[in-house]
Amino acid sequence: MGGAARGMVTAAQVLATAAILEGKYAQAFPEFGPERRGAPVKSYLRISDRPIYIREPVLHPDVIVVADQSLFGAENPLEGAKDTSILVVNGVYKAPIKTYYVDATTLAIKVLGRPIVNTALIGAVVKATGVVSLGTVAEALKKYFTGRLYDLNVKLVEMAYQETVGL
Amino acid sequence: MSLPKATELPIGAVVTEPGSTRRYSTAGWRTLKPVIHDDRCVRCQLCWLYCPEGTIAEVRGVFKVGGKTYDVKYEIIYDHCKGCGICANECPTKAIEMVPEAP
Amino acid sequence: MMQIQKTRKIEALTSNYAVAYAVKAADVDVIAVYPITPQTTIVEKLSEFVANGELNAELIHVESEHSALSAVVGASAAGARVFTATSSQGLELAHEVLHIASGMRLPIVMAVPTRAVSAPISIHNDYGDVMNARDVGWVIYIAASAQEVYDTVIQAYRLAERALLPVIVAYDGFLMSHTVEPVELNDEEEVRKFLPRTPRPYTLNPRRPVTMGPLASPDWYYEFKYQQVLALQEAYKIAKDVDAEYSRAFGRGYGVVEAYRMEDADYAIVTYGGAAYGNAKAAADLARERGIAAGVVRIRLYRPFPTADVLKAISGVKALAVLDRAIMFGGPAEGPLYRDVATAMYMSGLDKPAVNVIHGIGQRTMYVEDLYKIYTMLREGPRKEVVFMGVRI
Amino acid sequence: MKVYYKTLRDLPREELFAPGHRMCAGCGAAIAMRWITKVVGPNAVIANATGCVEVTTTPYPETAWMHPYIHVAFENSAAVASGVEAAIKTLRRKGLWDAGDTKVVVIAGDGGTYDIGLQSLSGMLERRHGVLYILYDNEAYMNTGIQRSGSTPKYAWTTTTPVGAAVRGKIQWKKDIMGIVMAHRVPYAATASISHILDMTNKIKTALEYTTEGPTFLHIFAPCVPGWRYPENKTVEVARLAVETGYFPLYEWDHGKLRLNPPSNSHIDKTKRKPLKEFLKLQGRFAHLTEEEIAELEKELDAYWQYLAKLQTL
Repeated sequence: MGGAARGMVTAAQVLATAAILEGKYAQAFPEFGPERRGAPVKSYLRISDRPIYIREPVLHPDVIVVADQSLFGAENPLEGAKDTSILVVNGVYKAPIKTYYVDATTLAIKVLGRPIVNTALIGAVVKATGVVSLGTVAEALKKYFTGRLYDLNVKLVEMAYQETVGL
Repeated sequence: MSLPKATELPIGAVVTEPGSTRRYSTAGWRTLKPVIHDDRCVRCQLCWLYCPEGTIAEVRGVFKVGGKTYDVKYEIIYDHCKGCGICANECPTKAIEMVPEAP
Repeated sequence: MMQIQKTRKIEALTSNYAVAYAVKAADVDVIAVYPITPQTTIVEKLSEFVANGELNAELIHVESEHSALSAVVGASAAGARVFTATSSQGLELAHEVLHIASGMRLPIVMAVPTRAVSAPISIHNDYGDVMNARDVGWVIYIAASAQEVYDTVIQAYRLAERALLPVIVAYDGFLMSHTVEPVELNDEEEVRKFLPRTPRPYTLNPRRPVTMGPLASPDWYYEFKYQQVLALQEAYKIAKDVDAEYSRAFGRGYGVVEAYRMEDADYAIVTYGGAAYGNAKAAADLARERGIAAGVVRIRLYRPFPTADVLKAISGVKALAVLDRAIMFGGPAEGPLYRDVATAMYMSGLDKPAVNVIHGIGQRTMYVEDLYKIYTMLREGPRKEVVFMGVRI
Repeated sequence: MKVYYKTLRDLPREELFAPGHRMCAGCGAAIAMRWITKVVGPNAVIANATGCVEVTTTPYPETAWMHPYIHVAFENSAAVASGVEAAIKTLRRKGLWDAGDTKVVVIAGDGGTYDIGLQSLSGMLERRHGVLYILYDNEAYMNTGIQRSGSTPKYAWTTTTPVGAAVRGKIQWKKDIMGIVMAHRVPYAATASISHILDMTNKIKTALEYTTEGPTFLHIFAPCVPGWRYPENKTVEVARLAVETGYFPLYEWDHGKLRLNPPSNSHIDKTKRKPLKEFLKLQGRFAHLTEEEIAELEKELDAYWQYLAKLQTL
């Protein structure tokens, strides 16, 4: 979950693409509205070894990614969380479930010069779950970025991966 | 009259014969019909030019009329003349006369 | 086995992008589109293909959907292979030209990621748009996955050009149009072999001039409408052939009706589209875990209506529910598919309890649990009146 | 314009528009169709909007057209032509078009152009399709039985602008369609009248040739016998008076330059124009006009001529 401009839709799509590149089945879809840049947006991702036909929102996620701390006030990103769910969060937040932290905003500003945190969070999810490899994420990013921007985003994913800490 | 069946018609209502309205005579639309008095015709072409039906034919040949020789003559194709009278109205020498259709 | 895997080209695509890839593979000549959510990303992708020189086509950025369909009517009449796409209000605006395209028997292919119709305005998904176009003489497919969308667009060209009918390929707006899924892409050369350029009987060509779109008097009009009736009937057979041929060429086929766990099912949900089908399958799984012999029937070819296949699919059940994602106001039942199924049953003398359930209107979430309840309802004895599920009443 | 036809003798002889069509006796539009088809020549596709010409020329199973011809609907002939043009362009590029340099021509009435078809016309002009769009203007919806359109002149009687005690005919001015078209920066746009055939045919040919640069537009004045209420033999006379009184100026917009054509080129000087009344008095649709109303129309016409004079200096 994150602000629309923070690219959470793309983040889920990149992860889905990476999973598909690894021969898995995946499904990434945003919850849509006519909202403009910055409004909160939910994005869902399913990855499986078997074909996915269910098209329900993910009600009980295994992994919850929160791109923006402020969402804990306005929304409840942990709604539907199971005891076994993992939280991946930008910054520091104390949650009752296993949580991985990364300062995605600082990293994004450092690498991209702008606080676009989505690719950093991809790195964090890879660290937290190992659901896909960093190599296929780099491959998947080719479908979404080109040239210098691609290089920077690969770098950002790797840095975030290194800096993500689980507690 | 027996018309073709659905399966016998070209699909999509396509009309396959170009210019086929030619088969339909509009002669019956007339109440007056134009008659060209060739001796008064100066070959200005205006009747041919303005006919909405294209029913004034240019006939090529050698035509001697009242001491003059022309290479063209104008004739009305009555099958399609609707009798509007534009030709007579536009004729500068009043060479076209609108006369009642024979009853 | 390894070899097959090597040659497979699997991409992560939304259904909208899957459409664009299929259109590119089909070597389409003229595309006319106008932006509307959720269709827009199709034309964005196609614009990219044209800009990169990957697709040798004229892309007409028209000023309305009415003109989009009009332009492809003109282009198709001139003999080009054409494509357009729209949703919701756009399909409504183009509605007049839908009748003309089918009346003129033009093999147009149009993608429709479906969307609810105003008012109030909604950009979200239901089938209120395409259901208004269900009886205008177009072939209508409703696909249920991005893969199927891709395959169906290619099949649609073959069907359109063989039956000389326009074809809509519909699928869930957003729930599919913007959902990334794996899609296996065909070799484009193979697609072009599958879609050879066959001369059409009549096109706008000065060497063989014809008049298209004439005035037909009461002596003639009816015959052309009856021709369309026959053409749609014929399209039922052609659609099956095309699917079989496609399956032989590319290894994927769907049939005109898809059945899930129907072999021994007592209760069935009959529906269409990705979300309804996917979630109904999950609900059937759940119902079977809980002791109900549940199955799902999905209508893939919606027009012409695959009556025989639907009746066959439901022949063994004790009761069925028709799950509709559109409201057609004021009829004896509000669900359009229900009316079709009920008519088909009545005409063939098949008398089974059948209930119309309406859900997912304006993308109201259809939870698997909701759809599971349909099975328990069927087991308890279906109601006669239409069930509006998921609405606050 | 370029002069392709110096005298009437140079005009194309072959008839490419068959008789037997069901247009009214004395129809002005029929004269226009004859000359459009002749000048355009056989290698062209015609896209026709719904209207008088369409219904009277294509009574299934017959057609008056010798060209490949398509009618789709009322408001979309420009969009249809856009598609035809794009199709020919792509098919030629792919080696799939066997008819050579085929032109695309739209024929639409004033309803299909000024009103319901304005949007698709604007779209076609803006996208710069190589299409010649020909408007035949009979100043009302004649096909449906004489209802007012955006082209109907002020005070004219139609069935929807009847002459009553409170309201006397149409209360609005005629729309300036040429101004709208010129604002799209088309390479060429011109007015023409069925009374001035050499001017009209040279403009059709010029506009057709300029389609290699983009869209071109012709506004052809085509009187209507039943709609304007005059005797059917007076069609050309009425059209000629429209030009000679300055009611319908002949001019062309050629790559951003406005040029008045003879005889209209002398008409900025009001005294060179015949009194407007001579045009009005032939027609039943203006029979109710008072002297004051005619004076008002004349005043407005003067203002229009001053506008044209200014445009000419640009």
